[in-house]
Amino acid sequence: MPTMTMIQAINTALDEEMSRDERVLLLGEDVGKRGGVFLATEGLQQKYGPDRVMDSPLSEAAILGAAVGLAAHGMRPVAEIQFADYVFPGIDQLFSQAAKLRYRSGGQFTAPMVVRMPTGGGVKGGHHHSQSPEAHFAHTGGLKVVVVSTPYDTKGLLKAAIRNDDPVVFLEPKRLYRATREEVPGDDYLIPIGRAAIRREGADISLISYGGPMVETQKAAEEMAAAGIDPEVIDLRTVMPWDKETVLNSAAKTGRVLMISEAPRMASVASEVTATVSEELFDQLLAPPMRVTGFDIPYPLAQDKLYMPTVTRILNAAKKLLDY
Amino acid sequence: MPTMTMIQAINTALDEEMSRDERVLLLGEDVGKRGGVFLATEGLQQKYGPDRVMDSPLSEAAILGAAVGLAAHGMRPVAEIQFADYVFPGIDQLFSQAAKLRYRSGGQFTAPMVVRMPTGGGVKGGHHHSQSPEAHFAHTGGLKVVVVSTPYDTKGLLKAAIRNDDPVVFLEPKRLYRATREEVPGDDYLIPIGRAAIRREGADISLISYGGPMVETQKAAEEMAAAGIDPEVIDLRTVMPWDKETVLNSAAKTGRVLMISEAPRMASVASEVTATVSEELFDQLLAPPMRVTGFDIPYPLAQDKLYMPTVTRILNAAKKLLDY
Amino acid sequence: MVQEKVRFQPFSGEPVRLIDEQGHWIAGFEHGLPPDLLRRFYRDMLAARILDEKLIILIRTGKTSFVAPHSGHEGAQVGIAHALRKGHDWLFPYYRDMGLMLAMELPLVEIFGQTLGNAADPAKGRQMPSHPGSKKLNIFSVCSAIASHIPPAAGAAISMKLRRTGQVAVCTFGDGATSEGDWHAGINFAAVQGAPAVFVCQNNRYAISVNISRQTASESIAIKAHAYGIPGYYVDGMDVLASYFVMQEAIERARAGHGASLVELVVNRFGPHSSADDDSRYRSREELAAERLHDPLVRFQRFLEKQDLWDANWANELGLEISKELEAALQEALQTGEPDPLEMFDDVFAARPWHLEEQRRLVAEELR
Amino acid sequence: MVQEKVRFQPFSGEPVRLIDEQGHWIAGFEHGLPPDLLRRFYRDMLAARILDEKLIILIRTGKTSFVAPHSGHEGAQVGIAHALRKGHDWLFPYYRDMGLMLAMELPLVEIFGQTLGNAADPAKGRQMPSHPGSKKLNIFSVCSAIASHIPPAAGAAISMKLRRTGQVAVCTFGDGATSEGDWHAGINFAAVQGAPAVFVCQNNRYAISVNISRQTASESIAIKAHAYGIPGYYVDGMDVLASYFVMQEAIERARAGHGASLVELVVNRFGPHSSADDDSRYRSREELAAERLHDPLVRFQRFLEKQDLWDANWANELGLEISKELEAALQEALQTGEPDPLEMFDDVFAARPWHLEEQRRLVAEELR
Ligand SMILES: Cc1ncc(C[n+]2csc(CCOP(=O)(O)OP(=O)(O)O)c2C)c(N)n1
Ligand SMILES: Cc1ncc(C[n+]2csc(CCOP(=O)(O)OP(=O)(O)O)c2C)c(N)n1
Ligand SMILES: [Mg+2]
Ligand SMILES: [Mg+2]
Repeated sequence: MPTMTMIQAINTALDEEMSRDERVLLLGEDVGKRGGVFLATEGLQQKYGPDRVMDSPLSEAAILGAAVGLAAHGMRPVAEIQFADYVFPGIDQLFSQAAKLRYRSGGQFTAPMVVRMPTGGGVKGGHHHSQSPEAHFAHTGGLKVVVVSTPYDTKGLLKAAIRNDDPVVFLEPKRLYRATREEVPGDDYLIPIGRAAIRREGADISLISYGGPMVETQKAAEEMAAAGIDPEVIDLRTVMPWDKETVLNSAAKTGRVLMISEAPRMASVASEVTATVSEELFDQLLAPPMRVTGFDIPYPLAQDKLYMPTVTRILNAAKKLLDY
Repeated sequence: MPTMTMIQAINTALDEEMSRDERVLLLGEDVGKRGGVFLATEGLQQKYGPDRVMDSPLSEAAILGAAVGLAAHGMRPVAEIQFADYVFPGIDQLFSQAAKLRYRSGGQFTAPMVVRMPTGGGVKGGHHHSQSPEAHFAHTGGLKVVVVSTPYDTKGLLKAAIRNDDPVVFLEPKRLYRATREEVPGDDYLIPIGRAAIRREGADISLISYGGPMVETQKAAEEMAAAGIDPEVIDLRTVMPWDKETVLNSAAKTGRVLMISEAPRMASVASEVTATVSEELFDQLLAPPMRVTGFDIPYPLAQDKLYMPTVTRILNAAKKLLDY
Repeated sequence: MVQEKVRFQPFSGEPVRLIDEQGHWIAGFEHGLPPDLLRRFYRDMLAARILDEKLIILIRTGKTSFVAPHSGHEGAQVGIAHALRKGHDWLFPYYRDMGLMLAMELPLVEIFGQTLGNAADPAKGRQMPSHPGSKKLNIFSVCSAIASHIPPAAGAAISMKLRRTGQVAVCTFGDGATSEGDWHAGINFAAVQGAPAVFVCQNNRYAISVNISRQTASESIAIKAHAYGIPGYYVDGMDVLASYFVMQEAIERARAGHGASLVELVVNRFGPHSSADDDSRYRSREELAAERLHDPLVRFQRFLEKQDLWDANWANELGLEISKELEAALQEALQTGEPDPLEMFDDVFAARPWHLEEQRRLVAEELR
Repeated sequence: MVQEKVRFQPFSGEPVRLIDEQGHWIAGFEHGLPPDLLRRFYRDMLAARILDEKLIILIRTGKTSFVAPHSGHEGAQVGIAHALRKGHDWLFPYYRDMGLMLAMELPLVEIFGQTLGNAADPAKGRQMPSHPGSKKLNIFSVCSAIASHIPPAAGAAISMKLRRTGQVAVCTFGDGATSEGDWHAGINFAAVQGAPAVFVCQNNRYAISVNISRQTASESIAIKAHAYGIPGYYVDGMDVLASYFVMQEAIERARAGHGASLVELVVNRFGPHSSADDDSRYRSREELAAERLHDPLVRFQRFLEKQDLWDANWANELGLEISKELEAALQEALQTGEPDPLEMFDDVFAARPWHLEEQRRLVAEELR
């Protein structure tokens, strides 16, 4: 079986879907000859031509809005926003158009589109190449939100997103693009949107995360395991709708929940998960669900690493929970 | 002492601040002769002229971005977004420019500006005249977020916002604009940003809310009181930074927290508050902090009232908490 | 119909006008339109006017909550409707287009259902009145957010081009809309892709209270087309035939593969911005009275009269017939019930995820 | 300096050029510039070129993480810097303006401090390299989000007008930026307010890999000014004196109360988009080699030679002197330490609220 990086998994998924369904089309800044600034679309314009791999003008509103129109008219557009931080000049197209089209037309029109965005920190990108905006999408009814963390999942989830009949925001932690390789089957498999993955079964504490910080979370889990603690590790993979069942099952088992995310803390997906765990499982908890998150500040270049949940910070929080 | 509606309190606060400080300037769509679509700025262009009460072109990016430039250059702009729902075409100016200007310049440049927006449902406005977007702002480091609920507070908080050295998003529940009158002193008073108000002291349960649903929350509290329950009612007033101290003190006292908001539930301010209460006060709680919120759907015209937390829904949730 | 020749020059200093105020045909070509079609134009304009009045009555009687009157825009809207291929081309309208909807033959029951927000509304009462849409007729559901439909129109036009469907995307909006960033971004994308789109400004010189002089310093809206390398047509939108012929040329030009264009139809808003507006605050009654003297219906009536296609009896009867038809549709729409409250959780996604099931259950319990 | 007369016509078919490729002065007026100033222009262009090379070395040696080379833009950038009143007018630059910063006399230690992101950076290492700013010099801190600084520039210009400060807001950006909605919205607002702003496009015909032919179908960037009712000047930005004189006229026009304008300086990007880019993927080496033959420094050198203001020795010495100066500043900047990690919680607000105190404490504990 071939091994792949996440960026290769993306490229492969796009390639397979484009050859499977000629309605699938890519658009975005520099997706053509350049193959995208991270090379996610490398070689695809050569293969499918400039009409199906379309360099857009430098406007996120144009990209996202055109994707809505393309989708409503019957295409299956996959839009690339060069960095998730740059979705904001065009976010109204997601919020006012994509998210509400099916609803406002009573189901007459739909916008089956995927919006791929490199997300998160760790690549010395400063304020505008490091943010994790998933909460904005999760808070907006009508959008589905995926955040991937492994090459295998990435291929299966991206293909599922493209075939999904709803608009899907697909967040790719850019620091993971080339971080690891893993075996990725060459065949046509899908991973369902809305289903978490249990990365490690354990009994003492539930470490719940998604995207970039899965790395630190799994490292922390290993260190804990080495120290005789038995953590369960859950990767949400989809943050909207997130997999409450898997999370609550785990929380009921361990009684201790630590939610880890690199997005800012206030009104975040992490807040949602811990608030829900408390609300629904209060009696079965041995300690309060806690959060390790990014900070409520613009992302500082100089503290590119310190901004994100470090292994130490995760371990410290886990210790608090275990000692509770 | 004069009695005023909320809209009059806004008009008075703007008038007083404009006459106190000639750097204060208003801009937005229809704020001039029309006096704003809700008449918040009525009479002010006549009084201060079209340069200080400026009709902008129909572009929220132009309004918000120009406010950043005006503020950085030394003015004290108060921008009006005609409905909070329409902030999204210009939200990047708040997120990329206003929220990050002080930070990215190392404190060299600042954006002391206020962005007023009518918010929330209840006026038969459908998708785009009903939304409550405070979570988006609260999630963005560098913005302060106020949501008012009484005429008295509105005057004091708006004046404080205008004098604040940071960008303040000032949300005005439009269904409260003319809902009630109350005594509003003619003098120059300020209400500090970041401080909640205890609307009713009580011992059995903490009902925490802000903005529009303060109405239903207080009605529910009255019904509960009539039934022999003693609720404490807290109005957050500022949701970023929210007054954790007041909330935790109340929660510690009553052991039961019900958070009420009309914004969508997922990754909301309500999630933040209950997540924090659980996290910090777990041992002292008699029941899990619960939420009554808006739904994660586009705001439907036909269910204009049912979308928002009804008194029944609040009472049902409170009962669950009290019976826990 | 493929264009034999180009009749109109873009960027004209004076607006294109084919009928003068007195009703004379002043164009350099024969209109060649059959009497039936001319009378149909008049009928649609008259129906639009009557619809407007009817909607205002529905407001007064508390049966609906909002209307954005289109009186003064009838010539423009009827011209647009007849220039495109109904049900084939796509229309991306805005909220002041109820006259256009009528001329597009959107079923009257749907028009009233949407206005009443009840079960006769294909959109299940979810949107404000004046926000219609129809998949069957390729009318993209109106979105309140000004100019937000421009990039989707560009996207649909790109799809039409890529798939060679022979369709055109026609997108309407007001003068205020031209200041939004999305307006710029959308037209630019359509233009650079050579996509078959026609962007149509109904320039009534007001955005609620804001006069065009505060909206933009450009000489016209049409001239903004220079920014996109596409033709910009400056047209008297109070002249239904000027609107019709220029729109037709722009649409067929797009269909023939020559790309996008911008059409400015200069019109007048005879009423307030909407039922929620008090325009006396910002627009003098004198100005308005003077403007109302130039009525698109009257001008076209004079034109028809000169060709013996109009007389008062015919017009009166036509008016009565239209009123009856509208009334019948209104009554039919009124019969249908309120939408089921629990429908509010449908159509958010293709299927309801767990959290919407939960939220739906909560409301269901509350309603029991 | 108040303009005596208007020298340049907007919307010219050919770009304004004052010096031809061979270095001849081909304008219809005398330049009247003193030799010192001419040599200063050359010095600044040369320094900009050397700075670029130095920044690339800092990338290669791992001392910095990013640079957006400005080689090919020197004529434009030096022209802009000398046309405005430094420290009085406000500049809203973008990330490819390090040459402009140098010509604006931003202290070299700050330039390198910002590049290194260390304690010599007035912005405390918070932003990517090539994102300078200076309150003292009225240089608005660069923001990565393309075109997001256009509306703030409009706002500042409106403030200047309202308060009659006699200042002008000069705002620079690339050709790609013109497609963003904020670009449109900001210029439109400045124009309708008659605000003293000059919007300057450094059109290098690429936005990363996207050629201008995929960016817009308009004939030029300058022509887009029609959309705002302001003059649009189309200029050869490889000609430092054309850049300088046109900018000066636009700036003084704004200062004199005649409102905003758009200036397009057509330049060339001699390098990749940035240190993260591999431009061979999308730009043929032949195209680039051909472009590089038209070097703004060489053209200006020829001009100076003809006036006996340039010889190889002088230029060599000048180069050495600049290199030394830059090296000294770099060393000074390198001396300063890393920014204190806990500073990351400062300057979010005027004062730290409780949640940032908590988050700061968490990091402080972790670092102990
Ligand atoms: C993005 C956005 N901002 C503000 C509004 C509020 N609003 C509704 S209509 C309107 C004026 C529109 O004027 P114009 O485009 O000229 O169209 P007209 O109503 O004159 O036909 C405004 C400001 C809105 N609907 N959307
Ligand atoms: C809003 C936004 N979208 C995308 C980007 C990513 N990006 C950075 S530079 C660039 C190209 C800019 O091209 P241009 O405006 O022509 O300036 P140049 O780099 O050629 O000087 C892009 C797409 C960004 N910085 N901001
Ligand atoms: Mg208008
Ligand atoms: Mg460029």
